[in-house]
Amino acid sequence: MNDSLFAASSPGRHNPHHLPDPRVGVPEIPSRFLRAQPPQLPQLSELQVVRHFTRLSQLNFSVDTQFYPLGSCTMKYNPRICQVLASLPGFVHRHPLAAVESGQGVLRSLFELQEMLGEIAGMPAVSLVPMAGAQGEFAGVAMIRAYHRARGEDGRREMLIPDAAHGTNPATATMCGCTVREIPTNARGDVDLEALARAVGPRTAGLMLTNPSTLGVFERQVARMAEIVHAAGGLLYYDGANLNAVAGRVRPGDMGFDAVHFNVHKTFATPHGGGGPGAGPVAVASRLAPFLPLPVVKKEVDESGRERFSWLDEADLPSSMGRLSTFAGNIGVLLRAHVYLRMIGAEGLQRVSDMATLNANYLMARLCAAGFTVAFPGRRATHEFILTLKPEADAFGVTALDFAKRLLEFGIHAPTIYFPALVPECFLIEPTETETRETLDQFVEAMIAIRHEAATQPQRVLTAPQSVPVAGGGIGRLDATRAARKPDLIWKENQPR
Amino acid sequence: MNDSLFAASSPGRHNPHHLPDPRVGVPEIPSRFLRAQPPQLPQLSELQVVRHFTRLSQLNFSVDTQFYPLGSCTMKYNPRICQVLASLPGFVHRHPLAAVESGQGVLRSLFELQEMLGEIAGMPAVSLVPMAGAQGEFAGVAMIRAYHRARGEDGRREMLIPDAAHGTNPATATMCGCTVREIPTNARGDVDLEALARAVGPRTAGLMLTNPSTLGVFERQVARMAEIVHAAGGLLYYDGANLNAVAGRVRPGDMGFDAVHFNVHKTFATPHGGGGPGAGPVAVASRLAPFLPLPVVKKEVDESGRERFSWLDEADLPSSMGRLSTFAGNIGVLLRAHVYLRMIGAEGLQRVSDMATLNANYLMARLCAAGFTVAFPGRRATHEFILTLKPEADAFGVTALDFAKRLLEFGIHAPTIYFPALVPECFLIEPTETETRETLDQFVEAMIAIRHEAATQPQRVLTAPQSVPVAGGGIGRLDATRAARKPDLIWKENQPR
Amino acid sequence: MPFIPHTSADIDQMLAAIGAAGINTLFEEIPLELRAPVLNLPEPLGEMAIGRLMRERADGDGSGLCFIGAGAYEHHIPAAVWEIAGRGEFLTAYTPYQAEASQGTLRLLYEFQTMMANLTAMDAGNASLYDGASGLGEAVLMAVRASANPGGKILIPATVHPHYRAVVHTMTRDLDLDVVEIPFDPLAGRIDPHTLVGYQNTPVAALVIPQPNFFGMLEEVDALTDWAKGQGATVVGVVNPISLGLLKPPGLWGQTGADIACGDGQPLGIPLSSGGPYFGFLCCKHPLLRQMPGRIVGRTEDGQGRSGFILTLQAREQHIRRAKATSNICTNQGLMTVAASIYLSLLGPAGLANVAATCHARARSLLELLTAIPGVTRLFSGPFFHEGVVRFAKPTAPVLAQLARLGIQGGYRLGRAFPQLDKAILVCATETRTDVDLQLYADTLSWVLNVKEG
Amino acid sequence: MPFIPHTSADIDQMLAAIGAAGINTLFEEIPLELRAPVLNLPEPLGEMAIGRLMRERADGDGSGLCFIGAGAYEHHIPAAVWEIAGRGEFLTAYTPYQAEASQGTLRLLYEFQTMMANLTAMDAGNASLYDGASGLGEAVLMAVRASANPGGKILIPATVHPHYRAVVHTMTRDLDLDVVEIPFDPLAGRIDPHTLVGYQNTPVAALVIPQPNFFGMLEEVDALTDWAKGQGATVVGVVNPISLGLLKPPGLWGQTGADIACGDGQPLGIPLSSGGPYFGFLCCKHPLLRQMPGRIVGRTEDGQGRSGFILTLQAREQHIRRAKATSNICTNQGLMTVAASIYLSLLGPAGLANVAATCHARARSLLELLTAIPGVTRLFSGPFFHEGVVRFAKPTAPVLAQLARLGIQGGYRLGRAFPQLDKAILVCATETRTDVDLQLYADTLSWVLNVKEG
Ligand SMILES: Cc1ncc(COP(=O)(O)O)c(C=O)c1O
Ligand SMILES: Cc1ncc(COP(=O)(O)O)c(C=O)c1O
Repeated sequence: MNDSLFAASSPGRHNPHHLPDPRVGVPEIPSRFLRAQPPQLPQLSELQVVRHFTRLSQLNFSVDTQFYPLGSCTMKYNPRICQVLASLPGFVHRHPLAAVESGQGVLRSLFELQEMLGEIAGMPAVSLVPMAGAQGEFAGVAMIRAYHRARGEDGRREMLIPDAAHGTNPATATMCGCTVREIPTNARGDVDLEALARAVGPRTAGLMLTNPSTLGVFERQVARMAEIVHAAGGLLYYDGANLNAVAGRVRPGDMGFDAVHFNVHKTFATPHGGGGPGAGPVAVASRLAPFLPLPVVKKEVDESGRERFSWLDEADLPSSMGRLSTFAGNIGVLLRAHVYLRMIGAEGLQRVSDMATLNANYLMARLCAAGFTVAFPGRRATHEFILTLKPEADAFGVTALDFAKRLLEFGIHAPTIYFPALVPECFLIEPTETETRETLDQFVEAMIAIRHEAATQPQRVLTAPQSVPVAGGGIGRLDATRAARKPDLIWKENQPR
Repeated sequence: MNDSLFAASSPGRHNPHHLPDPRVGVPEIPSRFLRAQPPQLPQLSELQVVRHFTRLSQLNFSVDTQFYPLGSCTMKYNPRICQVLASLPGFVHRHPLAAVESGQGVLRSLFELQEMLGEIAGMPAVSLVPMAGAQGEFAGVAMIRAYHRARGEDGRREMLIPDAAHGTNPATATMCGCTVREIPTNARGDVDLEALARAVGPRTAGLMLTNPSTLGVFERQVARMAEIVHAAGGLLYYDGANLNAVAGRVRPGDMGFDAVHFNVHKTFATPHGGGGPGAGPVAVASRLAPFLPLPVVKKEVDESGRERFSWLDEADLPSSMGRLSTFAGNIGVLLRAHVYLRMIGAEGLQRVSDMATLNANYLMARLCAAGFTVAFPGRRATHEFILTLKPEADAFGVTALDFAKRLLEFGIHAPTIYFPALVPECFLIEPTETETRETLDQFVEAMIAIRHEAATQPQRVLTAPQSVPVAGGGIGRLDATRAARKPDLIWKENQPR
Repeated sequence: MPFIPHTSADIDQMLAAIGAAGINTLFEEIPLELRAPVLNLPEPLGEMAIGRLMRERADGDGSGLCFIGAGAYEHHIPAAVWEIAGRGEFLTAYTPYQAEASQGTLRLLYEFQTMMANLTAMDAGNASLYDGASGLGEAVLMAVRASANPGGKILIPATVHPHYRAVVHTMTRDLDLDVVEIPFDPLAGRIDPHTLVGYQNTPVAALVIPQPNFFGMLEEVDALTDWAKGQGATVVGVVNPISLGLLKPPGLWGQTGADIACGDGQPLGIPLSSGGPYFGFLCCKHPLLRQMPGRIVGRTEDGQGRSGFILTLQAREQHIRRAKATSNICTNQGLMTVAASIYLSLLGPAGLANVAATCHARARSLLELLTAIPGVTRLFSGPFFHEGVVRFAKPTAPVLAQLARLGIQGGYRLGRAFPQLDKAILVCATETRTDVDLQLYADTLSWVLNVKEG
Repeated sequence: MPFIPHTSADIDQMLAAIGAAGINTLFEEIPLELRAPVLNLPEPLGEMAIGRLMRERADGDGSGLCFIGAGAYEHHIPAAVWEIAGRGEFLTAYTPYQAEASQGTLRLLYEFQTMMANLTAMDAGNASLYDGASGLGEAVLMAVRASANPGGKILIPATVHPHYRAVVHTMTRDLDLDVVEIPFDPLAGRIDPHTLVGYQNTPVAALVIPQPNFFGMLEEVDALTDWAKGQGATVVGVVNPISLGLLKPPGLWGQTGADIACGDGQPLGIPLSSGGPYFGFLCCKHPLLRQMPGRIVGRTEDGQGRSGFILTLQAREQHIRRAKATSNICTNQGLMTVAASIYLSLLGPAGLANVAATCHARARSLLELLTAIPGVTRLFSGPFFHEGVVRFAKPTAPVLAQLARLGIQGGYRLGRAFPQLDKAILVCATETRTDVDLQLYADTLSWVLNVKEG
């Protein structure tokens, strides 16, 4: 498919049924405020638009169409019922500033979600506001800074972060005015405790940790780490991106963390939308509760037992770290997570982590048996695990990138590659609990087939993909260097198609 | 894509959230009424189901994704707003036998549709009941028979049908207990008037005619034909499948017809759903009104001017030809047509036929100019026209079927082929008004390219398609003979995939 | 104009390419005297305006808490069903004439045929008919064609849905077929197999057997089937597909099974929508295959041996056989079979059995609650599925009207179709009715029957 | 369990392949003392039950006839927008890291960037930020990085949405940046460019200019831009994208244009949803490109020279640059840009202009109707877009509460954010409000103000 939206545009073509009032004249606004030329938007019929975007959609891999074992991303089934119920007209048409009386349904659901997330975190207070994991991290670090500031320790501006951490962790620390101190990981995939002990001190704001870590293993010494950091006056932040591995089995609060964010677009099955929106609610220990981002849903019960829900704001929470969004975050996404949690319950949540872990360990065992090399042998996989394709790279000159691209031609989305950076030729694989064993077996077969190709006809792998199996025939491997060297970021007239 | 729904099934796999009440026991029904074995339905997870059917959908060509110039089928844009409004909960959740007070919205809309269709037909009475064009024909012929019977002329059982007619016309006549007498078409595409005059007589029930005919031309002598048939005591039935060509320009009632069906899934933009549902409402002249199929929507106005809508039934219309459906036909489809008509209005309707005709004549002119042969030279195209690929077949041994199959590889759905059967190597092309000139030009280019191939490398065309551009890579030309010779109609265990 | 892409430049250039002076020229073959006046249609509305209008209308519609069944049943429809069935590639495709460009629809229909055949224990199924009633009409015509006694009587019990019987009448009247109605046992609300003895000596072309029947009661399908087969008649089962999660499928009735199974597929994931679109399904045993009306999909191969699907056995159909076709049906209810296929795949055998069992349990509770009200009695005894008949001590019409005003659609009045059942209504409860719903109905009915006393 | 495909046979076989005795074995690395208790979550609900629950809740929600704007606007959303944006392939894809398997999302983002850049008259745009407020926060940080005076003041008018200002505060506080609020002209409800003279001699890093501003008034964007550019400051325009159907785009403000344009994309086809998800958009001039946060898509080629699209300029992003990234943003609001792209494509320049002009006309009518009511006066004079400020002779809270009880959300109370505007509310009318709606508001308000007299 090679038709540009803009090339298909024709001057004067438009959809009159989308003109709300064709008789309205030009407004009496002084011309210095007005635009001289209409904006260069495409001029298309409705069929052209529908066809264009429908066909675009068909060019994507997605959970609804392919196995998508992208490590750290928890690409599991996004139940359609969550989508449908969150889109009910009463929810969708409500203005954010409308009287709370007109929003008791949505507020009650959000309140229940707060309660459920607090229980899952093992922490007493929750704010749903952050709009993604990274903003949840921001909220967490900003709260930690506010906490220290409130105690007269504004000098605590150093954030300890393991080297395996996701990029958002250090970037967040910087955005909150902290400096980052990296803590190394040892060969078994655990944080180097000695190094941590050496790093803490009076400038320590806290530690940001993902557990299970991005290496696909559970950090066994987490309790000890909490002791070290707390003893030094720092607080602990839990990056909840990997919660799908342990939800219901172990709680951040019980592990000693002071704040946590959830990625509802991972653990709680809200769709990722090709890049978002997600939501990154935060839960905190009581010492951080006064600093939660605003607004938070409050429940009041009157004498007759009638419950009423409303928003806590600046007046109620004067020490709050502040606002993060115009209104109250990605409420529509949060409603999806609420429906999901109400459907699975406590037992279901544990079943999620059980089966996510079973799938990962099964896949790891089968790939091991097929001769692939796991990065941390002897460790249990969590909900994900890492292969290093270094042996294959050394033997056949075929890299993790090449394996990834060739997998696409099998109709399988590639795992996460080259992250975490510490593992050479890294293949971070997360099958999720919603995939069948049969699908995992197909993945193993594809990997074996690709390695066989790598040995026998490496060019086939090195030049993959030649064509991905999407409607219209797909595309071959794209030149990333060219894209960055001479950025072509918007369509211009007379551009080659 | 080659995975069978049944092969993916796994014993015991199920979706507990779809069990309405897992605690319900086996009912106390004597065992002779019960089934001994559960039905062999697939046992799948929800993700498997969603993924399977999503991927299936991607294997289709459709208006939303491809140009679909299938003659006689009017594959135009199906506005999404019609879909959305007809699916509003109030409409969708209403039981057909619920009190009419709970259905004033839907009944009012249907009443308006009756009125609009009557106006478009130029006829005073309408029933919306028939569920497709063929059932509309059945209603029409059954009404004609009921009319003759009521006048003591039950011997009028011969139906005159031009040889170019759609197969549903003769099949319908048979289902209504008529015999069919074919009327030949002359070389200019018109009905042979002499033959018609010879055919009419005291056994004549009536004439079924499509105008514009399935030959893509307007039957100019229609008024004369009506005279002949009426004079012989017969009635005239108008097959409205081609109304998109002339709606707003000429009305069946004004042409002398006594009954007409509409294909709302053609003219009024309701989607075809991969085979249906459509709707085939009928309009009739006043002499046939007492015989309309039931039920019909009635409007009453009380003293205060309040309108109330309800159903006319057997008690109100004792001479009715009867019921055709359990309730009142495909109401959801009719609502879509209602929305469409309310959006386009009279001017829009004429614009539809204008632009449908313009597109067809433009495409015909360009193909002519490119050296293709039209079946009825010198005639104007209506909303469609016919090429005969006989010259190409003679010159290169490449048939209409081959052209059709090769077009698929260009991402264009094939026109209707080998219908009407009178034109050799027939290619019945209907672009519809919702396609752009650019799209028509692409079609011309594809046709030229295929003819060039036919001349230079006919094998490429004869073996097409090798692979149609759909997700998963598509399929090559399928063996229809094999399918019919040894029918394989349901999946069985151990079947090759 | 909405939905039309032509700019005035396009029109000019296209007319020039055609060599026509104007649009009117293109219509020059239409005789002047036939030209239509400007049509009198309502003023066109933009999308926003029509949206507002239709939302207002829909907001006033709906059937409240509904206890009507009578051929259309409110079931829970999993969200995934229409989220997927509504995809543009299903919605806006035509009948799959070009098989290679329609493998989605075709494979789906093949799977649909398989599921319906498995559900009914038949050998084959078609790709849908319009609805249950017209489907029965087609089944009857097919039964006659396939019968050992094609000129014999067509026996249709009075326990078949009255509208189905009406449609069969419409479809057979002009063909001079001999359709005979069999009365039901007034105590049991079903056919007493002994009644059939009266037809022992006349040729019988076909017997129709409803299961459950219109009153919700279970017919003695084994005995009825065996009797009919003994007469050389074709047996047509009309079944509710949800009930087949539990009930014996027509293909296994009696010694040999019924020959044809048909019914309305609406319960399988299709919304009520005031009556349609639904779909009719039709399955049969192998010998009757070539008598089946409607489209049928078969599996075949391409040149490389890859499996593919295609419309087959078309020599039965109107576009090939014209006046000699098995039926005139062309467009059917395709999209509804997409929904039904997704519904059945999501539910699977366990889900379908649970839905059926829950329906039955709810209907049983409802009948118990209602008959506990003074002035309400149960008609008919014996096994039933999810409907039942109750009689009031009072005229039904005002009671139902009053219930409707209170937001409850209480049931279907039987008096018109069955004069002997005046004062009786047919009530239904599916899995969607909670205990609270049932109690609310009982309480309201009790109040209504009381208040209107005297 | 819902959504989990494993049968017990699967589990047994998989554990055997792993060589683990049971599921618990897989968790053996979690120290015993950390194991969680059984969680106290509500009992799980099946799909039918949760559906009933959420429908009940949603039925009670909604905002009636709404005249609140204040950063979120009810516009008509063409049906095609979400019918297409809701397709599974858009909904359930991840961020397009594997370009070859994500050409749909990538090409769409490229087109989205193009449309936003064209709308704002900028050279480039990113693939979205969380929302308008946090987007302004990012824009301010970007402006400072790009500024000739990075250590200078950041000037933010008080006419910027108060929540936007609050978020900028949150995002700058820990960075020790000097954010200064500029007061507005109390008569005109906008910044008097002369106010800025006070900052003539201090270094200014950036100036934020809202258009229209929070009160709906049009700022003197040309003068403000020219002043700031003269100071070496980066100019950030915060704009309502619908208004750009009519208003001069930021890229053309003053002599040189603003450097950055940002805002909330909600008006472009995104439903209100109590506040989110919406999306922030961010566009800039070429020199600032590498300071832009968020994802950016570029066009490139494959080995055969075919055009394709890919995430590019990633050296700005957290996953490459970690602590040195331009922002921590990772997941953004992708799906909302799908909707906005479809919306803009359906409307085109003519549609967008008509929506904007209709909004303006409706707001004008509304203000006329309201100010005709005794006790209601208009604050601020001068050109405006689709919002305006009116003052009541009475306290606003009870009036708005009473209106809400009557089904009208009357406006946004300004008293809390602007103590000097106590008794004033901000009202809005978009193209979705008919003349009847406006009259109903006026009549109801008039009644409420009257009834409560004394
Ligand atoms: C480990 C980890 N931390 C943080 C994030 C950031 O979350 P988000 O993308 O929702 O901002 C991600 C996801 O990308 C992640 O995998
Ligand atoms: C000319 C003509 N007549 C009748 C029909 C039958 O209409 P339907 O398919 O709706 O039954 C068709 C469409 O297939 C047709 O093209």
